[in-house]
Amino acid sequence: MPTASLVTFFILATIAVISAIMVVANVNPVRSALSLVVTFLTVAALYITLEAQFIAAVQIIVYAGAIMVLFLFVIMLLNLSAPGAIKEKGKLQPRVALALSGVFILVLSPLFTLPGDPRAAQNLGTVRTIGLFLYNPTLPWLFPFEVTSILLLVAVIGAIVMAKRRI
Amino acid sequence: MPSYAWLIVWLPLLGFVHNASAGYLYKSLATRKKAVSYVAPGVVLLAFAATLYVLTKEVLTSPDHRAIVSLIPGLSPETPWMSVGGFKASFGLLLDPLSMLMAMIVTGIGGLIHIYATGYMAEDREQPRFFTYFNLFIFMMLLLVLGSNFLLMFVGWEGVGSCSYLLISFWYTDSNNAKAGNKAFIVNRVGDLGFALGMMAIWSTFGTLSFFADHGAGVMQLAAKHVDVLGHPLAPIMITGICVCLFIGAMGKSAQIPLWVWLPDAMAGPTPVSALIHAATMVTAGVVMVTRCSWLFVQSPQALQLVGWIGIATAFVGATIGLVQNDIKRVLAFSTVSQLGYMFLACGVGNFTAGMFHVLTHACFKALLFLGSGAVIHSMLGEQDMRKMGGLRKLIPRTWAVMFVGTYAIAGFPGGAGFFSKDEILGAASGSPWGNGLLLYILGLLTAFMTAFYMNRLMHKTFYTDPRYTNGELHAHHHSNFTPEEEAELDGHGAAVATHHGHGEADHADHGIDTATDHGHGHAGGSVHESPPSMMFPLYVLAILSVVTGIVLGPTHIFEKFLEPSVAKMSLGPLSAGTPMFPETIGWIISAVVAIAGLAFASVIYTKVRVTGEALSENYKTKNAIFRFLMEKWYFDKVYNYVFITLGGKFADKVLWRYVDVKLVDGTFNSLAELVGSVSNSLRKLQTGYVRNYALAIMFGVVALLVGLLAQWNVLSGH
Amino acid sequence: MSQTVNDLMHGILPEHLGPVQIPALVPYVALAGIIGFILAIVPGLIWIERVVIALMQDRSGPNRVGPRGLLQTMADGVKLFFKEEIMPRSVDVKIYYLAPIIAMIPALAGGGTLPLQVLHFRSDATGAIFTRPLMVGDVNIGLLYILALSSLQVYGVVLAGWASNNKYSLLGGLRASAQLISYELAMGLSILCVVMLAGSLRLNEIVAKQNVLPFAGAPEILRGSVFSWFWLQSGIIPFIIYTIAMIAETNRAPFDLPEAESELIAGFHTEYSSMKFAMFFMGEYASMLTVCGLNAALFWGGSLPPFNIPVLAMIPGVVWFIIKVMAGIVFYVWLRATLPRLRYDALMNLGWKRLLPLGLVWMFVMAVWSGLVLHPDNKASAATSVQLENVDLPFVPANTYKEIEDPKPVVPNQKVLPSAGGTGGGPAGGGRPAPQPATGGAGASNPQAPGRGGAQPQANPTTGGSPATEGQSPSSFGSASGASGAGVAPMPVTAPSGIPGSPGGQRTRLNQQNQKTESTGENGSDH
Amino acid sequence: MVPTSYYLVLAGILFTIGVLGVLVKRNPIVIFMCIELMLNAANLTFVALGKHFGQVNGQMYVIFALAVAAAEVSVGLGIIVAIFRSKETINIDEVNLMKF
Repeated sequence: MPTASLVTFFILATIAVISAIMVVANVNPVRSALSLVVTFLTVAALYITLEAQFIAAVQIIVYAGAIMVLFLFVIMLLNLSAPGAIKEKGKLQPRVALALSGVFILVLSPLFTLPGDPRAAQNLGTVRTIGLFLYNPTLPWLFPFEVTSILLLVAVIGAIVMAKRRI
Repeated sequence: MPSYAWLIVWLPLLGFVHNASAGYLYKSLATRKKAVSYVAPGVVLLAFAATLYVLTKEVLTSPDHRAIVSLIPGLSPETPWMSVGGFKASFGLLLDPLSMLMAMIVTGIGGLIHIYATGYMAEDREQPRFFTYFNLFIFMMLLLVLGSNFLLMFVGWEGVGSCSYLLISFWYTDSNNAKAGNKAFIVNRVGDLGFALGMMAIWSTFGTLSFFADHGAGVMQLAAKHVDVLGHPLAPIMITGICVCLFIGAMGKSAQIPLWVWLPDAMAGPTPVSALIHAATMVTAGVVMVTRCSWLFVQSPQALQLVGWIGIATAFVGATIGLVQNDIKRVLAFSTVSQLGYMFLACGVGNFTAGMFHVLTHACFKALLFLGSGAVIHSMLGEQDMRKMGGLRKLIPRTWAVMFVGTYAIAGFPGGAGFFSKDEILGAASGSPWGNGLLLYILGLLTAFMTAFYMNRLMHKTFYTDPRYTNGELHAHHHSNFTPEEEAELDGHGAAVATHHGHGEADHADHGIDTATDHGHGHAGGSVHESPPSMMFPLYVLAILSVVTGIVLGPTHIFEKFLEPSVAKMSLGPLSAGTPMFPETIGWIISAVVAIAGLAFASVIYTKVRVTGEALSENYKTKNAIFRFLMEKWYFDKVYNYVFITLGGKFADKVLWRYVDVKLVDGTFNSLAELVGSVSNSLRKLQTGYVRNYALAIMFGVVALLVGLLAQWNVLSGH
Repeated sequence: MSQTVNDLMHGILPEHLGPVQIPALVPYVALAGIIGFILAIVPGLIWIERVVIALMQDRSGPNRVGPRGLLQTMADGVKLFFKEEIMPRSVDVKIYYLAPIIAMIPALAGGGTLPLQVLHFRSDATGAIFTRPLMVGDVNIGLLYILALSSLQVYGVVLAGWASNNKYSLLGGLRASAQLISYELAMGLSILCVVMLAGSLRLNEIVAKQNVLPFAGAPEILRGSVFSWFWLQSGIIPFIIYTIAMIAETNRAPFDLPEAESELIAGFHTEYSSMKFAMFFMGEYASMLTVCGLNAALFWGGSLPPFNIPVLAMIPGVVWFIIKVMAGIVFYVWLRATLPRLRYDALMNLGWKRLLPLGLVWMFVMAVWSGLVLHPDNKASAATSVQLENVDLPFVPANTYKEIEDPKPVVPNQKVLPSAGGTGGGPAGGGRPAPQPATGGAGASNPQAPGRGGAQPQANPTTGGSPATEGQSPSSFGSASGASGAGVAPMPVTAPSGIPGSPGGQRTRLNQQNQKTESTGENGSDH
Repeated sequence: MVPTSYYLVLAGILFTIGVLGVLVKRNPIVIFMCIELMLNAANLTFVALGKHFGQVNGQMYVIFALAVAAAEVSVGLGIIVAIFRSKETINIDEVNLMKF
């Protein structure tokens, strides 16, 4: 009898896959954006099943909350969602892409089986653990954390420079 | 004790330098010519004196008459003037009987010819240039004969070739002379190639090029010991190869069968040139070289046979062509070719000393004949065609006398120099070590007979038959190459310069140098007259010499003994020395009979046709196949022209240029360029500009990478 | 952890009532309470709002329908219910209907982690009193959860603006979402100050942290009193920032530009009619409630009475919580009645150029303050050299640090060693004992902290084999050992003998420090 | 307990869908979304493997991945806006100035 976690996993997995497909299949970018939001939320739920609570919350805040809003903003501001405006010219590209991704999956398949059994660990993803790990000077995470702040600064400046009419 | 040998060589060089810079040294042309006319012969005669001194003082006193001294006084003979890796070439001079003999010939007879030339070239404006080349030639010839190693000999060899080119085309304004000069030079070069190959072969086997070196390391010493530089026994094939190559060089230089075509055309040069270079010295260089390398030739029977047969063939062919020539100098030229054939025949049958003896005697009487003919031409105001001469016996009796002595010497009339040396060769030929001596002997006699015939024909045509020219008809063939001012200046001085007497007013319309014909004489018309004493004196000396050498050196065999140390014995090689079929006296009698028969036959024919001086009727000449064959010089020229010029030209054009150069060489590079171009063009299409194509390409990459990794991973982890 | 007076006063519930194990029911009771409260109170809120505004403007509010107009909102509801469904033509139907739902869901869900009350149970077996917070989900990222959901509210607004395919509504939608996003930042920062004080994201933890003496020698009556609540402890500035951000988040009062009638006709919900319009309103009021709830929990001591006197303690925590929430609502209405609407750029300026910098500076100040004053002794833990021993951390592979020290070739899976029974068996090099499978802590019973080494204070300080070494030698210190609390556990666990500067030593110091922090919270500090 | 390989399979599928989207769609914004999807799949793998090996490192990577993704999106969308403003269309097939 499948355990509760298996059931939740499969539900979430199917929702994620379907919404992911919707992202690609939808013609209207707003609809695909929304299905992407759904995907992000399901992935956040999956994180929780993987005991990564902090990551789940951050995922929702950053991905669903900020990035997707940015997407919606751009779509709406530029009124890009003229449906059907963009026709597929050559027929070759999609077919090749499909074939390639098929091969890709085949190639990845051996990687999915993992040696050894999962290792139990307590409060793997709690905020406290992550906090202690992130800010511990002896661990190799503090420096990248600081550098990411610079990265974000650069991104902000970049975005402004790109989007501003008159700099 | 310091040797003076270097003086022999340096004096002509000094003369050359002086004559060359005569233009700077002396302002006016007259003084310049006067100075040159004194310096040039003087230098050579001094060299002759130095040769005599060195011969007596140094060579005969040194052990087995051999000494190696340095060309440059201060240096030792071994200091290399060129050393590349293991190869060293030194400045040594080899003083031994052979080289001294040749040095004496070159400087002695050369000196006489220089004196003669001063007279002959008196009116020529370019006289200083002439004597510059003349002295340079002497210097080069001396280097050739005195050089202690093959390379120095080769330097002389090439120098002599170039001087002969310069002197043949002395009157370069006439394009025929220039072409003749070219022909001579090119044919010589072909020979020189053979010589060079021979040299390289020698170096590769004997490890050195010097003939004789201390503690037995010289080429000749090793050859004598039948061993090469590493001590291995000499391969017979190698020896034969070397000898053949060297002989090819000799053939080129001494005008033997395949490469003799340049000698008749070389008569385009002034007569002293023909006398010195194409009779006495240069052409004999081949014989000297063969004799020098007798140690090698002796060891390869095949080479000796080749030399012998080529020699006899050339002798016979030269003589036959000589019969039909009308130009006085060409007759002598072909006679030279034929006599050279005799010399090589002698070498071929192993009797090198006989060959060298004939070189000596031939140098004397051939120089005498050439100079005599020069005098005849001089007095005939440049006329060379015997058909226009005749009856000169009374007009120029002294020249006739001298010519008479020369003719009887060359014909082999008993008592003349030719008689003894030629007879020795014929004797040696009869006992040729490699068989068919009888055939050689008979051919030799036949050639001797023909020699006697055409020499006498020449004498009759020029001296005894009725004169075929009228006084008025005589006209100079040469335009003077004086510029108008110099002409005036010369006339002003009157006879100051010339040892000439009586020359008429130049009545030619154009005086420009470019229209000058082949000869430099400035006068026209005027009667036939004797040559000036400066020309006659050498003739007298040579006449005496061409008789004395024969009698003194011939029967007494002093010459063999003198030359003996520098010539290898037949016993060194596989063949044993051949003995003549019959004793010497019988040989003498036979050859005397043949010579007298030849002479008589000619005089009988030509006294009958005293008036026309033509033995055969005109149409007979044109129709008779043999006559035309001979006139065409056995079609050698035609064959060469056809084979090398036309065929060679076509081959070069069609195959070498159109195919090899254009298609192969250029083709490869051009196609390479096109290849690069086309490849890059096709690659260019990859940049479609569409982002999605690039994304697809990346995807391909990723998949390929993964497949690669997985394949490896599986292999590694053995799944 | 000693029970405070007001905790006990709430009465102690039996663990089992017949077959049912009451503590397990708590989340469901809380859920029903929250949902029911929010849905039921909304009409009341509308009524309160209209009455209060009317009173402030010296007029009497609705009084026609029902006594003093109480049924007025009911009537409006019925009206909206039967209003005709008007839908513009070229509208993106799916999204048009989705928008109000999305506006509603996050607001309701937000209440999930609000700490209503702390219930006390007497365990049948040992008779010891254990507490259970009355909240839907006591997740360790409670606060983050609420933040996340508030960031999802943007979608409702944006999609509404977009779907109604009308220029004004689009502009209104974009403006509203811009406002939401920028004030989310300010709210985040103010919350951060509180979290720094509380040291945890669990809301009941935060409330518990406010149940202390305001200052060292304060009389007992002030324990958990108004003065010890965070609005004062953290310096009033975070509260002010939070309140302003709270109002902006819900597009209310001075910041209700996007849906302002005078400006953009009704902003993003112009095209919506009847029930969908009602849904928007419900959503708005629900989010107001959630946000006020959070305000109450963070700054106003959640379910704590103003003073620690038995009389006030008698009243159950939930009531106090509701009182504080309604105070917030009244504040909303008060603002709506008095303050004029802020222009859009002024609104943005306030958000980005006033609140954000102030929040940042104040956060810095709080950091220094809490580091130096509140927790002086764990200076060591002030991000300089945190002892990780006592923290039941997930096992960290030995070679992580080894790589730092001496990059020996890493042998994968080297750490798979029988780790049963004791932390000592660390791999030779790494000294990284395998983590203690869940049996580490004796008191593993506590559901929220499975496998957490019991923070029971009674862990003896010197379980470590080696004497407490004052200074941690940096090299060994690197071994953020996964001793996972085993050290703390009462089991006679000896520290890994062979390892220099064994973690045992550090454990003791951290231990004391733990106790000190734990003493305040009633259950284990590590989450 | 859900075996980790299930998560990996799911991540693989999501990644492939993302790749497909990138290769097929022509609207750059949708391409960006697909890239985000791919990143998400990668994050999922990180977390799943982190849990499998009981290490928190996996989640650390995810945090940084999130930051990078956010930065990337902002700049990306900035570029798209710039392109749109200059060429009035963002169909990437028309944006082919780099054509040979």
